[in-house]
Formats: sequence, structure tokens, C-alpha cells
Amino acid sequence: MTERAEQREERAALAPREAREMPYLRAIPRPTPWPIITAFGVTFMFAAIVTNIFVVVVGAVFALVGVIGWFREVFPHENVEAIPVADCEIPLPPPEFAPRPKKTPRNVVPERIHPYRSGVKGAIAGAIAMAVVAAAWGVIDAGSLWLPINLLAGTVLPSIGEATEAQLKTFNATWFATSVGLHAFLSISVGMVFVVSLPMMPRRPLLAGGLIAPVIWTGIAWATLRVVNPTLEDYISWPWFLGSQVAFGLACGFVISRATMVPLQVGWSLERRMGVERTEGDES
Amino acid sequence: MIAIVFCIALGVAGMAAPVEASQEDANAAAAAPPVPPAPAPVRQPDGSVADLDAKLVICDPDAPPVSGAGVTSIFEPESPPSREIRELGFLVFAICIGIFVVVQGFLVLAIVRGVRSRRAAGREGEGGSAEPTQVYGSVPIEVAWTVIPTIIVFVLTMVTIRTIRDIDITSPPEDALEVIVIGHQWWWEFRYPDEAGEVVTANEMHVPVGRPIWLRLESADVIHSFWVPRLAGKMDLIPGRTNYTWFEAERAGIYLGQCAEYCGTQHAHMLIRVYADEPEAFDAWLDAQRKPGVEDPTVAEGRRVFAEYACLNCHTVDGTSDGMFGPNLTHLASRDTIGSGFIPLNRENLRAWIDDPAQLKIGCNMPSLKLDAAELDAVTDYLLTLN
Amino acid sequence: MTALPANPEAAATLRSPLSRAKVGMACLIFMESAIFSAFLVTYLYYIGKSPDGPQPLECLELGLVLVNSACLISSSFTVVISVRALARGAMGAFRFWLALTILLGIEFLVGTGYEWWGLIEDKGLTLQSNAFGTNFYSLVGLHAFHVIVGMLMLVVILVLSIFGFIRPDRDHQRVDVATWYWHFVDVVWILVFTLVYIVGRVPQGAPAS
Amino acid sequence: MQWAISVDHKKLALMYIGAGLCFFLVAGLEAAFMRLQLARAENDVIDPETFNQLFTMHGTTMVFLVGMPILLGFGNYLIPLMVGARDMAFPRLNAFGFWLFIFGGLLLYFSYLGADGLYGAGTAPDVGWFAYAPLTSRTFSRGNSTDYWILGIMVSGFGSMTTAINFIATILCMRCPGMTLMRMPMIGWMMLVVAFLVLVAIPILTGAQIMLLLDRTLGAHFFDPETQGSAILWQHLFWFFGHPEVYILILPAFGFVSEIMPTFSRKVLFGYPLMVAATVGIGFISLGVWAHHMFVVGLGPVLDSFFGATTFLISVPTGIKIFNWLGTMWGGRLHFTTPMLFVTGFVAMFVIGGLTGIMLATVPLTWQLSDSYFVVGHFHYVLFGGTVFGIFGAIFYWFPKATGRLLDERLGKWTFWLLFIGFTLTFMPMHVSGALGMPRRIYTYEADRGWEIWNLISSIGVPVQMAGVAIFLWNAIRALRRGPVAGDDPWDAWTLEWGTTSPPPEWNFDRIPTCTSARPLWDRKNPEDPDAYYE
Ligand code: HEA
Ligand code: HEA
Ligand code: HEC
Ligand code: CUA
Ligand SMILES: [Cu+2]
Repeated sequence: MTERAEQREERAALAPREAREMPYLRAIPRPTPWPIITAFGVTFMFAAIVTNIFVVVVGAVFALVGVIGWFREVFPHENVEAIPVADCEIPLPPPEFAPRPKKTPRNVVPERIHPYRSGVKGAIAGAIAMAVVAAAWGVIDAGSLWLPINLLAGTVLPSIGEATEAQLKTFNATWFATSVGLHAFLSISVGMVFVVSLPMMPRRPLLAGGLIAPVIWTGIAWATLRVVNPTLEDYISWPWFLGSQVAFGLACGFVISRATMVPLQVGWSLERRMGVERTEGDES
Repeated sequence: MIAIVFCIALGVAGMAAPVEASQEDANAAAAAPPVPPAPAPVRQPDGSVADLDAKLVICDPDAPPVSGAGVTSIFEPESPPSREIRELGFLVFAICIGIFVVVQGFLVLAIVRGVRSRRAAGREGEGGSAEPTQVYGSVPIEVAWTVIPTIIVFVLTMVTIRTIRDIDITSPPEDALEVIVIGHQWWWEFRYPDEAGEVVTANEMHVPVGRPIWLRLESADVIHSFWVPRLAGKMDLIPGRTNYTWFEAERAGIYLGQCAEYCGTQHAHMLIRVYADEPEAFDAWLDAQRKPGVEDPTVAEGRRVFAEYACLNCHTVDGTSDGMFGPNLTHLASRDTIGSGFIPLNRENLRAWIDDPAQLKIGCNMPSLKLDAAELDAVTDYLLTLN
Repeated sequence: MTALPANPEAAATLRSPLSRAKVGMACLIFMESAIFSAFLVTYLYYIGKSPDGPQPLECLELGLVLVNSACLISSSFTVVISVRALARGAMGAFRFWLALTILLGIEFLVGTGYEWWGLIEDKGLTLQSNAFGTNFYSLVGLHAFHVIVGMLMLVVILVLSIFGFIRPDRDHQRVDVATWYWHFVDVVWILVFTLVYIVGRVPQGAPAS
Repeated sequence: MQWAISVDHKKLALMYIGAGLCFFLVAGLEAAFMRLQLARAENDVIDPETFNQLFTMHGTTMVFLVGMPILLGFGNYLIPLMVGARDMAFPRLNAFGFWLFIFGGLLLYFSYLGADGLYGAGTAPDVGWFAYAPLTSRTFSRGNSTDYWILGIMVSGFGSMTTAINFIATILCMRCPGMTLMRMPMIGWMMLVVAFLVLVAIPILTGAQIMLLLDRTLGAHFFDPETQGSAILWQHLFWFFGHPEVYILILPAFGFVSEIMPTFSRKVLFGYPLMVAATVGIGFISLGVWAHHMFVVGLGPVLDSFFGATTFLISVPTGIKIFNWLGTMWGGRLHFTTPMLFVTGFVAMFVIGGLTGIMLATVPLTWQLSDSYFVVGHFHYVLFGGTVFGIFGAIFYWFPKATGRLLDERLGKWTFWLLFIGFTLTFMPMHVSGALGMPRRIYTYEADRGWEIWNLISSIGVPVQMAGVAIFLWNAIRALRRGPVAGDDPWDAWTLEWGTTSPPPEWNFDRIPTCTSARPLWDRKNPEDPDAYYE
């Protein structure tokens, strides 16, 4: 072992144990030129490709010297300097808190919600109501029960665009399954939206949810249908369409608004909500 | 305020354009037969120089599609793909405007309320250092603004996929005319494969109206992109790979476009001109292109210079050489422009071009061959007979 | 609110149990994997897309490379043994197994060099000959470069330990972390080997077995 | 000299930010020259070669030498302070990374100087910031210009990677007692995800650049179409890097907003856990959308649809952030200081940029709009209206912490409004000219296309922005000399960095703080009603 190394070793032994083991508790790293020298060398080694091969030698020398110097900076002990503050290794204690106040200026919006379960229930009710109206249209006005079902599937299955009218009016298993799946997905999504938004609607949730929303929705559908589902547009009857939307809104809104509202759990951490972690301070 | 700026700027282009276009549609429908054909596809065979000079205009102002501000506007489609894209674009734009209005509306509202509440708190007194009510969050609200965007995204995705499948077809439509487009730094080569002899031309593509055009896109060097906004969306031309796209010009006229993928120095001057001709005019043009060039004895000197100065190494006239590096010049004089669509073809310009192309198109791949004045005149005269 | 203990010893226990060095090395390895994946994906992309020039099936033979691979992979075990020895404080065993690891690494490099020499001289496969050559030399070369780097680390450790700078109690964690890199180099080799010598050599049209 | 050998994260950070701002001026000037040329149709102030170099250098500089370093610089400054550490996990590596960035940037700009005499160095790169093959091959790009692009970016890329490693190690290992991950300031999460993205994305770019370098110097055939090589492979590799890269450029700015907005609304950040989830979600989704930059290469309907869908999907987590910020402002008491102005502007402008992004993700629409000025408009809205506004907000917010002096508010507001107006003037019309068919990267354009007016407006915006930037520089210099003393906590904020002196001592905290909630200083200031009870 060289003499210098030994000296270093001794110096390090004098340093407090925590300073060595915990990063920067009592000390911080000392400034050092080696990183910049290494970086310079590395860059020059690359620059050789665009300038002159000689440059690579210069770069390599710098890089090597830099790396060695750097290594000696951290081995066997980090080269640190002490922090000139008494007690610097003792963490600041946390403040003394007053007992938990009963009433605080903290708020939860909205304070109470409909349980999500009721959204699903409402969605099912709405979905049925809507299906009934649509089926009625199919049978009464359009001449086939299958037509509305197949047309709905056309939203996701472009192949339906090429189907003949006769095909559209007969049963097709794939189309049926698609249609039902789509209907369920959309209904439940909308049901969830209802659940979370009904309490926020100022007055008469049923009016807003059951009538106004479907009208807006129908308007959007009317505007977009040409692109979303051209087949449907060819066949659609707008009064019936509106009717089915309103049926959905009313049924869904009715079911949801009848459910008793539950208070909301706030301020839970994500882990806590998922039941993974208990952080301190979560006694509540 | 932001909303206003946004709406005005895009609205000007977005909303004004379709109105204009539909009016044009109506006009065109009413006056169907007399639609002025694009610059005459069949040139006078005698093709005297002075005659040509007078006749060549860079773009006929009366030709309907080239009108006013919309010559390359995506809002004035004249072909099924671009029309469908415009429809889709309006839908998406409308959705975005809707979201925009809602978000900015809430932002403005929050600002107004927030500033007011601060003022009120300030007025009420120094006594309470109280901060406003601290709200950590709200599960239902957060669920709402996760679910609603998801539904919007679902709709957007469906619409998009549907339109993709409509436009991005993988085999040529029935009765399509196939044209091979080859991108070069910085000009276009168009080939019309045909049993009666392949027709090769450059920079100015002629197509018949009302028939789907199936484009086979290739590149001779780097990546280019074929974009004529009023006819179809762009599609890249990639070396070592073949791409396809299609359009169908609905009305006669000139459609402008240009290379849309950065391809080097003169990317900016790689313009495309598509001439949509009535079918008869198109056939006539094709016939004329198929004919061998005229052998005019009066310009024999020019032809000699042309051969001597190795122009033939890069250009071919009537298959006299296999110079493929530059545009095929067999029917050069039947074009309206040189240098890929941005220099009107006339005697003066052509002479200047041959003298030193870089003067007109910096960095272009044709060298100046340092011809003297007499040779220049001779070659120019010769080239102008090639129609 | 549970009050935090005010003495530093306890505060230290509140800190994350993760060690800087380990996290840093894990990140480095993660990053290197990303570089490798660029080359691996490119290799995969070009399999069978290089019709001209020497072909993988006619150039690459398994014999030598299997020996090389065996050496490299067993070196992962020897290095583990050596680190265990260090932890026990058995410096002699530590040095022996470390030296053995380095020798195995050298064998791998020499073997690769020999293989390359054969490829260049006999098969005429170079970086420039075709896309296969380009990919082969780049990927295997990139890996060889990493072997060299990893080996330099091990050599430095060996030299330091011969001069007595390595202390079991103080340094065995550090040495351990350094050997992670060596394991990484090994694992990458398994991927490279599979891709180049197995998947890449499947004749065109035949299903990958 | 002191600065050159420093390993102090704060000094390095300030150097990062300072160097980034210098590069910003350079790249901004390059943009100004471009706008000068494009102000009129058929202008010839600048010849095509120079123009091509200008936009290449502008884009490259702005992305790699302005955006990245400034944001990483802020990360460097803030992470240890905010998590209550004395320094980064690897302080020397930190210095190394910084100097690699500097030398890489200098190498890139050396290409301007290295004229033919200097070993054929030639001129600046002119292949565009994404350097598509095969334009970068020896055949089409002679001389060394493209090699400069490769090497400059590669070297500074190494720097970014080391910095990312440092971020991750610091965040995971160096948090002060009590600071769980879910109590970390939002910016910490953003930086963590950014560091992760850097470690995934930049190596891919480096790998691709190594391949390109092999092609160019040793005659390899990675991107050579002549030998069945693929020009598209480069695009895949580049954009696999490139798209995460744009999120690397925006997430830290999201972090700034998430710190500044609560302070000046006097409210806690709305929906912290969802915000974290959204950040992580963005990180992951952004790895799967890269081919939306390649909708016009003919990938086919299936891939186009897939990448269109994933791209749309990313608007959900991004939207969550926007809405959560609105939720933070809602019901707050808003103090419109300059930083608050900038972050509010950020939200407004970023939404526009995001929505134009949605239009671009609509694949067929992109067939029209890709590579047009509409795209240029889109990404300047997110990059300038997003990243740069965020950066300015952050500078105004943390300047007092770093220097101990306050910037002048009145000048600050001038800066904001000039930048805002100039920015809108410059970039809003680009959407129109793009929709009217103007491709990007053209050094001149024909007069008959109806593009002139929009380009003219764009160009007029530039001097306005310049004025804004100049006022800012003046403001900063003046404040450094004789700005009012800031005090430790001028904004009455809640994160740990405000709990130490301004500027902080080299060791950051005299005593390591302890953390009792996501707003440790709130708890100290309001022990009668601490956050700790509600988390
Ligand atoms: C900071 C950088 C940044 C950011 C954050 C983004 C964000 C997005 N970008 Fe952008 N982009 C760039 C920088 C950025 N981009 C750059 C530099 C280029 C060009 C590169 C080049 O070619 O040179 C580019 C190019 C680019 C293209 C390719 C265009 C082309 O060349 O053909 C596309 C296409 O899909 C795209 C899409 C998007 C999308 C969908 C987002 C989304 O992340 C946006 C999400 C945000 C919102 C949508 C707004 C807020 C959300 C709501 C209010 C919720 C409700 C909204 C909905 C339900 C829709 N971008
Ligand atoms: C963070 C990213 C960023 C930022 C901030 C900017 C800022 C600007 N950009 Fe940038 N831009 C890009 C990233 C960015 N850009 C990218 C990635 C590309 C693609 C490149 C490519 O195609 O390859 C691009 C391309 C691009 C183009 C398209 C070029 C083309 O396709 O042909 C244009 C054109 O106008 C442009 C303009 C501008 C302008 C006017 C600004 C302005 O906002 C700049 C304003 C700033 C200044 C003007 C600073 C100068 C101020 C002064 C000098 C004050 C003077 C005082 C003193 C010196 C004391 N940019
Ligand atoms: C090194 C190859 C080369 C040689 C030799 C050459 N050209 Fe060209 N020429 C080109 C290229 C390439 C172009 C396309 C330039 C562009 O538009 O960017 C071109 C374009 C032209 C055009 C315009 C064609 C059009 O439709 O736009 C004319 C006319 C022309 N050359 C004439 C000549 C004549 C006459 C000579 C001989 C004196 C000649 N060229 C020699 C390569 C060459
Ligand atoms: Cu060809 Cu751009
Ligand atoms: Cu992207």
C-alpha cells in the first residue's frame, strides 16, 4: 500500500461513521476537476471522427487521466468536506401539531354521491328502456326487429356498410353480439357519467339528466352520424332516436336518483385506497 | 380572448372555404359543358417559337380549381379522398372546438372567481390570515373527467378507423388509370404504362377527369412526398419501397401541389402540377406524347450540340439514350414549366436554364455545361421544337 | 401524527433502504439494455432481408461459439463464487476466482476474435459486404465492447486487491455491485446468441424451431 | 474556475439553465432569420443551403440544447432541495453529465466554424432535426456536417443519460425522513418519469446514431436502400426516441405548473394521486405512439389505426392534468404574479397545442396536414406555449430562491404579454398556412398560393417575442445587481426548498428537514391545522 493511500485511509478512519455510510449527513462532496477533464476527453475522442485522428489521442489521454483521478476521488473513500454547522446531522424534528380540529376550512366536492352501484343499475334500466323503444321502432316503423340491432353494430363494424337491406333485417350472430356488447359498454359508461354528474346538477336532476342531456346527445349524434355510422344514417328515424335517448335518460336518472346518497371518503392516498399502504397520520 | 383568436384564425380558413367551394360546385354543375379545359393538351404541331411564347401561361386564371386563395387548400377538395378528409376534419375540429370552449371557459371562470375571492379576502380584513378552503380532490369529479374524455376518444377512434379504411385501399379501384410516380432530387417523373408504348413525362401530370387514378410511388434517391391537397392526402415516395395512393379529379383544371418531405437543398422547388383533362383531351394528349418527337431539319445544329455536350447522358429524347438522371425531354415543349413547375417555359427562361441552371435553381443537380451563346441559341431552338 | 424520533440513528432507518450504488447500477444496466434492444431489433428486422453476399447459414458455425458461450456463462458463476469469498474475507479464494473469471472473459474475446478472423478471411464477410455483415459485426461487436468494459472493471478490482486496497468489510458491497454489470453482459450474450446463431440461422421458409 | 470544478447540484443547475438560455438566444436568432426569409413570397435574403441549416440547427438546438438542459437543470436544482437532501446521489457524475452536454453542444456548433480548412469540417448540418435516411447517407450528405449532428447530439445525450440515472437514484434513495413517495412534490414524480423516459428513449437514439455513424464512416448498410436496407427503420428508431422525447420536454413543465399553481391559488394541488397516476400513465403510453409521426410512409391501415388510437388515448391522462389544475385554481384566491401568469398561459396554450395534436392524430387528416405548417404550429404551441412558458414561469418563481433577489414584477408582466402576443402572432397563422397547403422546411414559396399574409403575420410576431426576451434579460441582469432582497420564502410557499435560506447554503439545509405531509411547510406554518391530518 502506498504512503498516500495510507494517509487517506487514516483520514477516512477519523471521519464519523455515519458520514461515510449515509450520504452527506455531515459532509458534502468536495469540488473536483476530474469530471470536466473526463468529459472533455470523451468529447475529443468523438470529435476525432470529424476532425483529425490525432485528436483521439489527446482525448484518450484526458479521459484516462480524468477517470483515474475520479476513481481516486471516490475510492477507497469519498472525498468530502465537513459541513460547518453544529447539529447538522440531527434532522429537524417535526412541528408540534394541535389536536385534530373538528371543523376545518377543508371541503369535499360534492359532499355526498350516489353509490357507483346505482350507476350500473341505472345503466341497466336505461339500456332496457332504450332497447325497448328501439325494438318498437324496428317492429312498428321499420319492419324488422333486427334492423336497429344490426345498425348499432355498424358503428364498429364497417362491413355492415356494404350489407343489403335484406341482410340488415335478418338475424346475424356476430352483429348481434357486437351490438349487445357495444350497447352494454356505452350504457354503463353513460351510467357512470350520470352517477358522478347528477349531484352536481343544480336542481331537478331528473329534468337535466332525463331530458336536456338526451336532447344534446341526439344533436351531437345527428351532427356526427354521417361520419361515425353512415349506414345508420341512411335508415334512422330521428323522432324515434330521440325517444330512445330520452327513455334511457329518464330510466337511468330515475334509478340513480332514487338511490340513497353516501358520504364521500376524501383525502385517502392512492395506496390507502387500494389498501396497499398505511401511512402515518392516517388514523382516521 | 384566446378563444376568439383561435376561432377567427382557423375559422377564416375553415368556415369560409367550404361555402365558397359549394358555390363553385353549384356553378360548375349548372354550366357543365363549357368548363374551360386546362391549357390545351394538344399543342399546335407546327409549334413555332414565337407562337409558343405567346401561348404559354403559367396557370390559366379562368380554370376553375385554380382560383383565388385556395389553390392548394385542403378545404376545397375536388376528389373523393380529400373530400372525405375534409368532412372528417370538420368533425374533429368541431369536437376540439367544443373541448376548447369548455376548458377555456372554466379557466376564465376560475380566474374571474379566484381574483374576486382574493380581493374579497383582502378587503375583509387582516384579522384572518385564513387561506381559502383546501380541497384535496374529489373522486367522483376525477372519475368524471377521466370517463368523459375516454368516451370522446372512443368516438374519435371509431371515426378515424372508418375513414382510414375508406381511403387507404390496397388494390386499385375499378377502371383506374395507373401512373407511376418517381421522385428525384428535385423533380418528378411520371410514367404511364400502356400497351401502346409507355409515356414518360416530368413534373406535369395529365390525368382524365372522372376516372380514378392509381399512383404507384417510388423514389430514385431520397424520400419525397406526393401532395396535391385538393386531390388527396400526401403519401411518401421511399427508396427501396413502393407505396400506392389514389385520387379522382372531379373537375377539369390544374391542381397544384408540391413535395412535402424534406429532400435536400431544393425541396422548396419540387412543385407538382396535375392537369385534369376531359377524357377526350386526355386521350389526345396521351397520343401526342406517344408520337416520336418531330425531326425538324432547321434545328439540326441544336440537336448536334445536344448530343455533343453530353446532355444525352442525363436526358433522353425519344429514347436516343438511356439518360435517366434528368427529366425526359422528348416532349419538353408541350409543358408549361421547367425546373419542376416553378419556371414558366419560354425561350428566355429555357436559354437561361441551359446556360446555368443554378442561377434559377440554386444547388440543382443539373450542371452548367458552359455553352457559348450560339450553341445556347441552337439548343434552345432545338428543345422548343420538341412538342 | 406520530412524532418522528429525533436521533439520527433512528432517522437513518427512516431513509430508503435502497442503496445509491445499487440503484445507479440498475439504471445503468437498464439504459444499456435499451441500447442493445435497438441493435437487437434491427438485427431481427434484417433477418432474411439480405439476399446478396455471404449468408448466415453458410458463415456461422456453432462449434467455436458454443465453447465461447460456455466460458462466458460459467464466468458468471465464478464471479459469484469470488464475491462470496470476499464476503467471507477469504482473499485468496476471492483473487483466484476473480482471476479465473477474467481468464474466461479473455477466452471469450480471443475466441470471438478468432471467429471473426475466420469469417473475414475465409467467408469474406465484412461490415461492408451486406446487411447481414453489417448487423452481425455491429451487434456482436457492441457486445464484445461491453465485455471489454466489464472485464476492465474486474481487472481493476483484481489489481487493487493484489495491492491490498480491497477490504472485505468495507468493499464487498461495491464489488458485488460491480459484478452486476458482468452478469448483465452475460445475459445479453444469451439474447445475442439466440438471435444470431439460432433464430438468424433458420433457413428461409423453414419454421423457427 | 470555482464553477468549473464544482460538483454542487445548485451550481451545476444554474450553469445548465444559463447555458440553455444562451443556446435559446442562438436558436431564436436562427428562427428569426428563417422568419425574415419567409416574410414574403419568393424572397431571397437567405439561400436554400443556409436556410436548411438554419431550421436543422434551430430544431436540434431548441430540443437538445435548450429544452432538455434547462429542464434537467431545474431538476438538478430542485430535486435535492425538494426532497430534503444535501446533494444529488452522484455529485461527480452530475458534473460529468453537465460538461458532456456543454462539450456536445459546442461540438455541434463547431460545425459552423470548422470551415473547409479545418479538416473538411465544412458547414452546419442541414438534414432536419430528425435526419431522415437516406438523406443522411454519404451519397446525399457529403462532408462532415451530418457527422457533427450525430456526434454533438450523441455526446450531449450521454450527459442526459447520466443525469437521469442521478435523478432516479436521488429520488429513490435520498428523500428526507418522512417523505414517502406519495408525499413527494409533484415535480419529483414528473422528474422521475422523465428520467425513466430518458433512460428508455435516448439510448435508442444513441444506438441509431451509432448505426448511422457506421454507415457513414465504415461503409455499413443499416439505412442503405440499395442493399435492401430500410429507410423506414431509421424513422422507427428515431421516433421511438422522438415521441418520448417530446414528453421529456413537457413533463417537467407540467411539474412547474403543479408547484406554482397551488402556491398562487393558495390551495393544495387538486387530486394528487390521480395526477401521479396520470403522469405514470403518460410515461407508459408515450412509449407506444411513435408511429404517429409516420402516418404518411404507408404503414397500412392496421398500424395506422393502432397508432392513431394510442395517440388519442394519451389525451386522457393529459386531460386529467389540465382538469386537475383547473380544479386547483377553482375556488382559490388567485395572485397573478408573473410566474402565475406564465403557468396560466401555459394551461391555455397547451390545450390549444394538445387539441391540434388530436387533429394530427386523426390519421386521414394527417395525410393532409403532416409535414405542413400546421404541424409546425402544433409543436410550437406545445413547445413554446408549453415548455418555454413553463420555463419562464419557473425562472420567475425560483429566481429569488437561487439568487436571493426578486425579479421586477412590472417588467415580468411586460415579458409575459409581449411573449404571449408575439407567440400567438407567430404561431397561430401557421395552422392556417398549413391547412392552405404550405409544406414545412421550404426556404421560399410561390406567390399565388394565398400564403403570404399568414407568413407575414408570423414574421411580424418575431420582433415582438424578441422584445419580450430582451426585457427579460434586462430584468434578470438588473435584479442580479440590485434587485430587492427576496427573503427565504417570498411567495409563502409550502415545499421544502422555501424552508432554507435564499440562496441555500452549499449543504442545502443546516439540519435535514423532516416531512409530515406533501406540504411540509404548510404543516410548519399551520400547526393548528396541518395537512398531516388529512392525507
Ligand atoms: C412538448 C412537446 C409535445 C407534446 C406535449 C405533444 C403532444 C401531442 N402531440 Fe405532438 N409533436 C411535437 C411535440 C409535442 N407533441 C413535435 C415536436 C412534433 C413534430 C416533430 C417533427 O416532425 O419535427 C409533433 C408532432 C406530432 C404529430 C405528427 C405530425 C406529423 O408530422 O404528421 C402528431 C400526430 O399524431 C402529434 C400528436 C400529439 C398528440 C395527440 C399530443 C397529445 O399529447 C396532446 C394531449 C393534450 C390534449 C388533448 C389537450 C388537453 C386535454 C384535454 C383538455 C382533455 C380532453 C381532450 C380530449 C378527450 C381529446 N404530434
Ligand atoms: C423548444 C423548442 C422550440 C422553440 C422555443 C422554438 C421557437 C421558435 N421557432 Fe421553432 N422549431 C422547433 C422548436 C422550437 N422552436 C423545432 C423542433 C423545429 C423543427 C425543425 C426541423 O424542421 O428540423 C422548429 C421549426 C421552426 C420553423 C419551421 C422551419 C421550416 O420548417 O422551414 C419555424 C418557422 O417559422 C420556427 C420558428 C420559430 C420561432 C419564430 C420561434 C421563436 O419563438 C423564437 C423566439 C426567441 C427569440 C427570437 C430569441 C432571441 C431573442 C433575442 C435575440 C433578444 C435579443 C437580445 C439580446 C441578444 C440581448 N421554428
Ligand atoms: C448531370 C446530369 C445533366 C446533364 C449533363 C444535363 N442535365 Fe438537364 N437536367 C438534369 C437534371 C437533374 C434536371 C432536373 C433539375 C431540377 O428540376 O431540379 C435537368 C433539367 C433540365 C431541363 C428542364 C426539364 C424540365 O422538364 O423541368 C432542361 C430543359 C434540361 N435539363 C436541358 C439540358 C440540356 C440542354 C443539357 C445539355 C446542355 C442538359 N440538360 C444537361 C441533369 C442534367
Ligand atoms: Cu422532394 Cu421534398
Ligand atoms: Cu409524437
